[in-house]
Amino acid sequence: MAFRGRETMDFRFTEEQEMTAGVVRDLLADLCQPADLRRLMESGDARDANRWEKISEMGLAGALVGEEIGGLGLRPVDFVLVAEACGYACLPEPLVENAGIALPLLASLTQTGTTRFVVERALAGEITVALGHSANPFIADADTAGALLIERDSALHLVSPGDVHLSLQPSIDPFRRLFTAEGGLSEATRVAGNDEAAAKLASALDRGALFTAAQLLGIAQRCVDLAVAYARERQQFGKPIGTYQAVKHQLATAQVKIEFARPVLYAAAATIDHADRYSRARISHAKLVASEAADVAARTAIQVHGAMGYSWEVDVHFFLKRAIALTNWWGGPAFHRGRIAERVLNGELGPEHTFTHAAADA
Amino acid sequence: MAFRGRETMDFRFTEEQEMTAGVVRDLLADLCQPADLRRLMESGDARDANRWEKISEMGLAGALVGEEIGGLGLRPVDFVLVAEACGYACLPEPLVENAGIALPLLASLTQTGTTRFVVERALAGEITVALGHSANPFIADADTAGALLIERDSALHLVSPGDVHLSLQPSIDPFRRLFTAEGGLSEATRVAGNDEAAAKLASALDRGALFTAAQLLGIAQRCVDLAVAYARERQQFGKPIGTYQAVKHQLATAQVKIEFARPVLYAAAATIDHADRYSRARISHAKLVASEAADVAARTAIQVHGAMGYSWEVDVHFFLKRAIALTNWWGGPAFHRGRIAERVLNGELGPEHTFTHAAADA
Amino acid sequence: MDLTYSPDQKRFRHEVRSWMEAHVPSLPLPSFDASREGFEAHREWERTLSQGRWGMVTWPETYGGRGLDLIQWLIFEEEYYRAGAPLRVNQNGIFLLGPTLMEYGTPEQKARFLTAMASGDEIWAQAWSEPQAGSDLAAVKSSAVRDGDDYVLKGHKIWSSRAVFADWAFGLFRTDPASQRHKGLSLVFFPLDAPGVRVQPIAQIDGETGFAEIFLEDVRVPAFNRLGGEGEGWTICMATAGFERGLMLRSPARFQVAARKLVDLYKAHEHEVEPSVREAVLRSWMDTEAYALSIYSTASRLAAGGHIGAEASTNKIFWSEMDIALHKAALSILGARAELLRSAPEAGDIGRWLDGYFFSLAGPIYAGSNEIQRNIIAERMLGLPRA
Amino acid sequence: MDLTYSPDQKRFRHEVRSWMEAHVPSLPLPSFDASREGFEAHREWERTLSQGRWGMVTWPETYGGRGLDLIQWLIFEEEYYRAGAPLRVNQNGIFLLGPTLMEYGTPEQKARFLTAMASGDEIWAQAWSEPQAGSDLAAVKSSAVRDGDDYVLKGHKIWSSRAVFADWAFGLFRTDPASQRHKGLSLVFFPLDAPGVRVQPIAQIDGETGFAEIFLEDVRVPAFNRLGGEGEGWTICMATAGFERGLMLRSPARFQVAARKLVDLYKAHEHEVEPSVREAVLRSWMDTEAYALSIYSTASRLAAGGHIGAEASTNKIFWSEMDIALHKAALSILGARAELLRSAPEAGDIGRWLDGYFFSLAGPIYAGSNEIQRNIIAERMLGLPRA
Repeated sequence: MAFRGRETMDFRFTEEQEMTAGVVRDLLADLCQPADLRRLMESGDARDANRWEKISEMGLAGALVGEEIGGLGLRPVDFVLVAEACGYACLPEPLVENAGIALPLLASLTQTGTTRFVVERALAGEITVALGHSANPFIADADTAGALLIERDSALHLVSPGDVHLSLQPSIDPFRRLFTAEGGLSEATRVAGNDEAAAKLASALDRGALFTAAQLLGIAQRCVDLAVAYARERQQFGKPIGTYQAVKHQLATAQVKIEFARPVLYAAAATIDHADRYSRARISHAKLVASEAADVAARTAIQVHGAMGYSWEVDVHFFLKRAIALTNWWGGPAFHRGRIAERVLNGELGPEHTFTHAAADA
Repeated sequence: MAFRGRETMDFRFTEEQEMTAGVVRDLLADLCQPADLRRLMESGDARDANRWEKISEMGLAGALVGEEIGGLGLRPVDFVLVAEACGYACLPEPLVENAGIALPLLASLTQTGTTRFVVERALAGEITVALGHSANPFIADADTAGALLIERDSALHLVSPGDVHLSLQPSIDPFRRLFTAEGGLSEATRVAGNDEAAAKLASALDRGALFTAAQLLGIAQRCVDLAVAYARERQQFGKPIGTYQAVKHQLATAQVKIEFARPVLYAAAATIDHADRYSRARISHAKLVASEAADVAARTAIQVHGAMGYSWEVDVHFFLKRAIALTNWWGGPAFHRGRIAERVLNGELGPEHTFTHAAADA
Repeated sequence: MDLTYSPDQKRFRHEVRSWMEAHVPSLPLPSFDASREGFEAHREWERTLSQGRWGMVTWPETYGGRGLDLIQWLIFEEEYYRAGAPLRVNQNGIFLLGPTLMEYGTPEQKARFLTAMASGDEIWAQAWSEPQAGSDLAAVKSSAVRDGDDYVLKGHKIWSSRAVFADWAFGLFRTDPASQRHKGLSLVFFPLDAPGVRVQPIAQIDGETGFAEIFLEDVRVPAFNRLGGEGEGWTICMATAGFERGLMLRSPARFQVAARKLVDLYKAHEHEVEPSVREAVLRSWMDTEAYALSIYSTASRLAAGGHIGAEASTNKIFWSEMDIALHKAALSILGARAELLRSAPEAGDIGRWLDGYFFSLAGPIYAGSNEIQRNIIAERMLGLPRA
Repeated sequence: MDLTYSPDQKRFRHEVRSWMEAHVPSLPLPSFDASREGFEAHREWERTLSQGRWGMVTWPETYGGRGLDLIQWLIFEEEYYRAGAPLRVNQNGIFLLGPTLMEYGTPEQKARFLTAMASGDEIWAQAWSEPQAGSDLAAVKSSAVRDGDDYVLKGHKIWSSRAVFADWAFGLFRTDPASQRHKGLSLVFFPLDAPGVRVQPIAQIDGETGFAEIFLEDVRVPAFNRLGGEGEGWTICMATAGFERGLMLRSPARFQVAARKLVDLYKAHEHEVEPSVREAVLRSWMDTEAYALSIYSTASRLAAGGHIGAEASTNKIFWSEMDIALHKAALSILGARAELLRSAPEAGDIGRWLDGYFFSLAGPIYAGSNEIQRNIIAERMLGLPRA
């Protein structure tokens, strides 16, 4: 039931796509405000049980899983706005990593009894699947996952978290639960050999980079929004600091970065399935510029907040930390610039090739 | 008679150094204003005869030539403010190239009848010497020179401009007269073999980079000064544009660049004679940051002048063009960054090594 | 969201491509700003375009257009720049004034002016700025005094692009002498050869002309030459500025071609330059792509009935800064040759990068300085308070 | 211009080096902002310094100093940072208040406060900001009402560094209740354990405290604690700000050590990172050197009787931006490990770069935001008109 486009060059999201994202946005606006983040942090819990239940009830776990095995059969372009909303909210729970990346990978493998069982439970929202992909040195949310899907020597293994040794690798972002895993993998845990795994791991990397870019863009916009709200209220020298050109121009500069990362992100989402040098470069482009937009926006927000930006008492720091973490998640700048170089130095260039892809007849 | 310092760590210029530069500054303020540049350009002449005569009368031609052969025996640090003043004025005539670089090179060679004759005439201000150094693809002011000192296969040759074939290579800077030279060199024209030439060519390159950096710094300050003068007068929306924070902050940013290029330049001038990796890196550092300061200042000045900056009618364009040309003269950014890398990756680092040099016992 | 051209769009692209291949002059035309000869060669090209009905493809057929949508316009532009076709000497007319005329003109005005514009018979200059009114356009002092069925124009315009050789100009004039700031202004057209008009070229940093000052002394034009109502000039002018900054004036294809040339230049000198230059080159490619995608996005939205808003300002900032960075990257590859004129024997493949760099420096200034654009973004898009 | 140390200066360097080698703790002390224990360990270090008469080498011997000049101070700082000696917990006292006391204090005040400051017996917090007075310091509302020989302090201070554990604080108070803006303010000292003082730590982005809010309710201090005349607080405070931004607070050696560590980090990972990282690393080295040279230049000028002017503002902008860039370069080398806490098993050689980065982000904000500094440069150094 993938949301279909309009069958001609059209850069707008469909109403269905907008609606799905709108529902997630509304839910997170209700349940994932900075006060909620603070509460979770103080509780020491990994997840906000109530919020995660509400998210699970939306049935998004199977968003990108094929309809033939119980998913919604959506495409990445149908999910990109959801990922952006997760970034905007600084969501602690692994909606993007689970539904956007790990689960569709697991579901895409040749199914066995074990994999089918795990996929079914995950689709039902009973468990999450955490992914150990070679693009990342750590596995996020491994401890709360019901199953770990781990790449080792280019093959894929499916194990229970209890069967491997997990070491917590604490992140500056209080909501990122990173682990390294040792042991527990064997011939018996292997669910895909090298031949099958290669293309599917590559595809997971593309989704990972794409949806991480989306989250970074959401973070960037949130930082600008927080700073704008503050600049309208905070008075210095007898007027709101938002009246000063220095503040205006810094925020305008950050917004320009966002405005020109956004269409790249959406184009990357719309063309990811081509899985060629053109689509990969677009994804990498999106990841790079979304990271940069988040960096500039977060630092600008800190600066606009003045001393306050340096404290726990304002909310910017949550977004600054997430931005730092995601910049290197699913490939850092060097990796993605390398993919762009490959496309620029070896691919077709020029205005007629904006939408070129390997299979295109244009 | 080199102007002596105060025999202890002291970053100030001596009174003699300030005075020499002051005289040059005053002369150029009188005779080398933009109106004078326009007049020279319209005349089509290579030099302003009156100005050049006044400059020659100051006796600066032999500034860096040893006293034993009739020069003033000054050190580069005594000349750096003069070079800065030449940049500030956008001086068309080759005071820096002749007195600062070419002539001291020629005078430093083992003297023969020919070289002595040329040096004497040059010291008397009758001719200039133009230098063809492998660091530059062109020879500046070759057509108006009385003699050409040309590096070829690591040896040095002295020839008359009439004995080689000169091809004009027109520059965007109307006052830069660049040439390539062909033919005319032979065993008979050689005035220094490879062994003698190597160190002296290296030393000329250091002086070239140093004094070019000085000119770039002068250019940068002039651009800021021109823009400030304009911003105080020009009205938009009912007040001088200099009252707007956007204009203020751009100019402040340019001035900060200048302020932190200046001490590097002066330190480079003071330590050039060490001729080691430390002094070379300092010179290269000065060249890089002076280029950047000139670039930022010139572009800021264009922006502050609004549409006017784009026209011949305001003066900024003279400085913009000179900055573009000098950025690559006596080594471009890649060359100089390479020398800095050599020092940073292989030399001593840390706060106790700010003034370290190979011969230091500190 | 569907980023695949429809079969019709593909057919259209091939149609444009074939026509361009058959008609684009094989040698570059001489500059339209440097000589009358170059200007007339470009006028000839406008006529050729017009004969193929390619003068302005989005205009209705009545005025010489094809009534195409913005996506087709983008495809047209891509093929136009891909073919290396000449710059549009009539861009002030077709991109700036044209859309405004279409919206605010009377049927008689449209018939009179649009057709001649599309055909290349009348080339237009803009006359926005005045010596004391640059980014602050509301400070114009030039006046248009009503006298029967005519206006009598008086004043001094500056930075008028194309005015040296063009046929007509449009500009703001104060029709109410007692008015202040943006009240009491009207948009009026005048022929550049009318009695009382004196055009004075302004020499530019790159040595070419292109811009001019216009001195108007009792220039008499019929009231028919006023676009929109008396005193409505400011509103109309703001709409025009929207078009200018927003979409039409800087089509992405132009920058994408520049980025392709930059990549070629980089490949030819890859081993002589610093590794960081590679990043600058990739950045320029990324930026031109982002700009193209952004314009496609806007075009899709406009096609569905949307309006262009503060994104006109984000576009202006983005392309002007991108254009400078792109040219700086090229100059850094050229190194010591960057300062040479193209006539230099050693110029080699220096191309027009230095000219382009000087031109790019004007980008953040004209069509509303980037300082003004940042104010607009902060106030209208982000909702920050006015000072 | 002579950039060679004199024999005396070299001897002095060796003297400092020997002493540091003998006294600097071999293990880093725990943070003075994170715990009372760390704070007291640093106080102990201040006492050790003081016993060696290294507490504040530029102060007169009467107050525990050595009466040395600024070049010697720079040499001392170089050796101090070279040795990896602890950060100065009393920097608010010795670098900010100390020089001001020296200039404006009565002999009795100097005797009372300077000696205890140099000895480490009294550690100082600053209390500049208030909730509604950040960069706009003249907006302070806290009051000091004269009552006989005392002042009674009331108000709310914020962003007071060291206030959590320190002994004393200094701040601006409105001594004339009818006054506006920077008139009617006085600089007053108060003990942080005085009745009516409540100190509330502010949690920072890096999880440490360090800053605090101070609530003052009818805190009674003798008039002796007022520095300078009543109502002269603003003038004196501006002088202090000059010292803070100008020279003392951020000695170049600190950044040069950071640059050296950055180069080491780069060398260890040279083959894993993008070529452009090399440029960022070289840039950081260049900037820290430029900063050091600039301070030497200023020190030479001051030694010859000059005064520090708007260059205090250029320094502030330069070091704060350099500090951010330096830490960003380090994070880019660390890549995916950059987000780890040092306690992570995989942390490896990540060091304190992330902490340092967060700290660097405060640089453009405190001690007068960089926006304010740019205004100062534009108006006082370049002579642009005030708005």
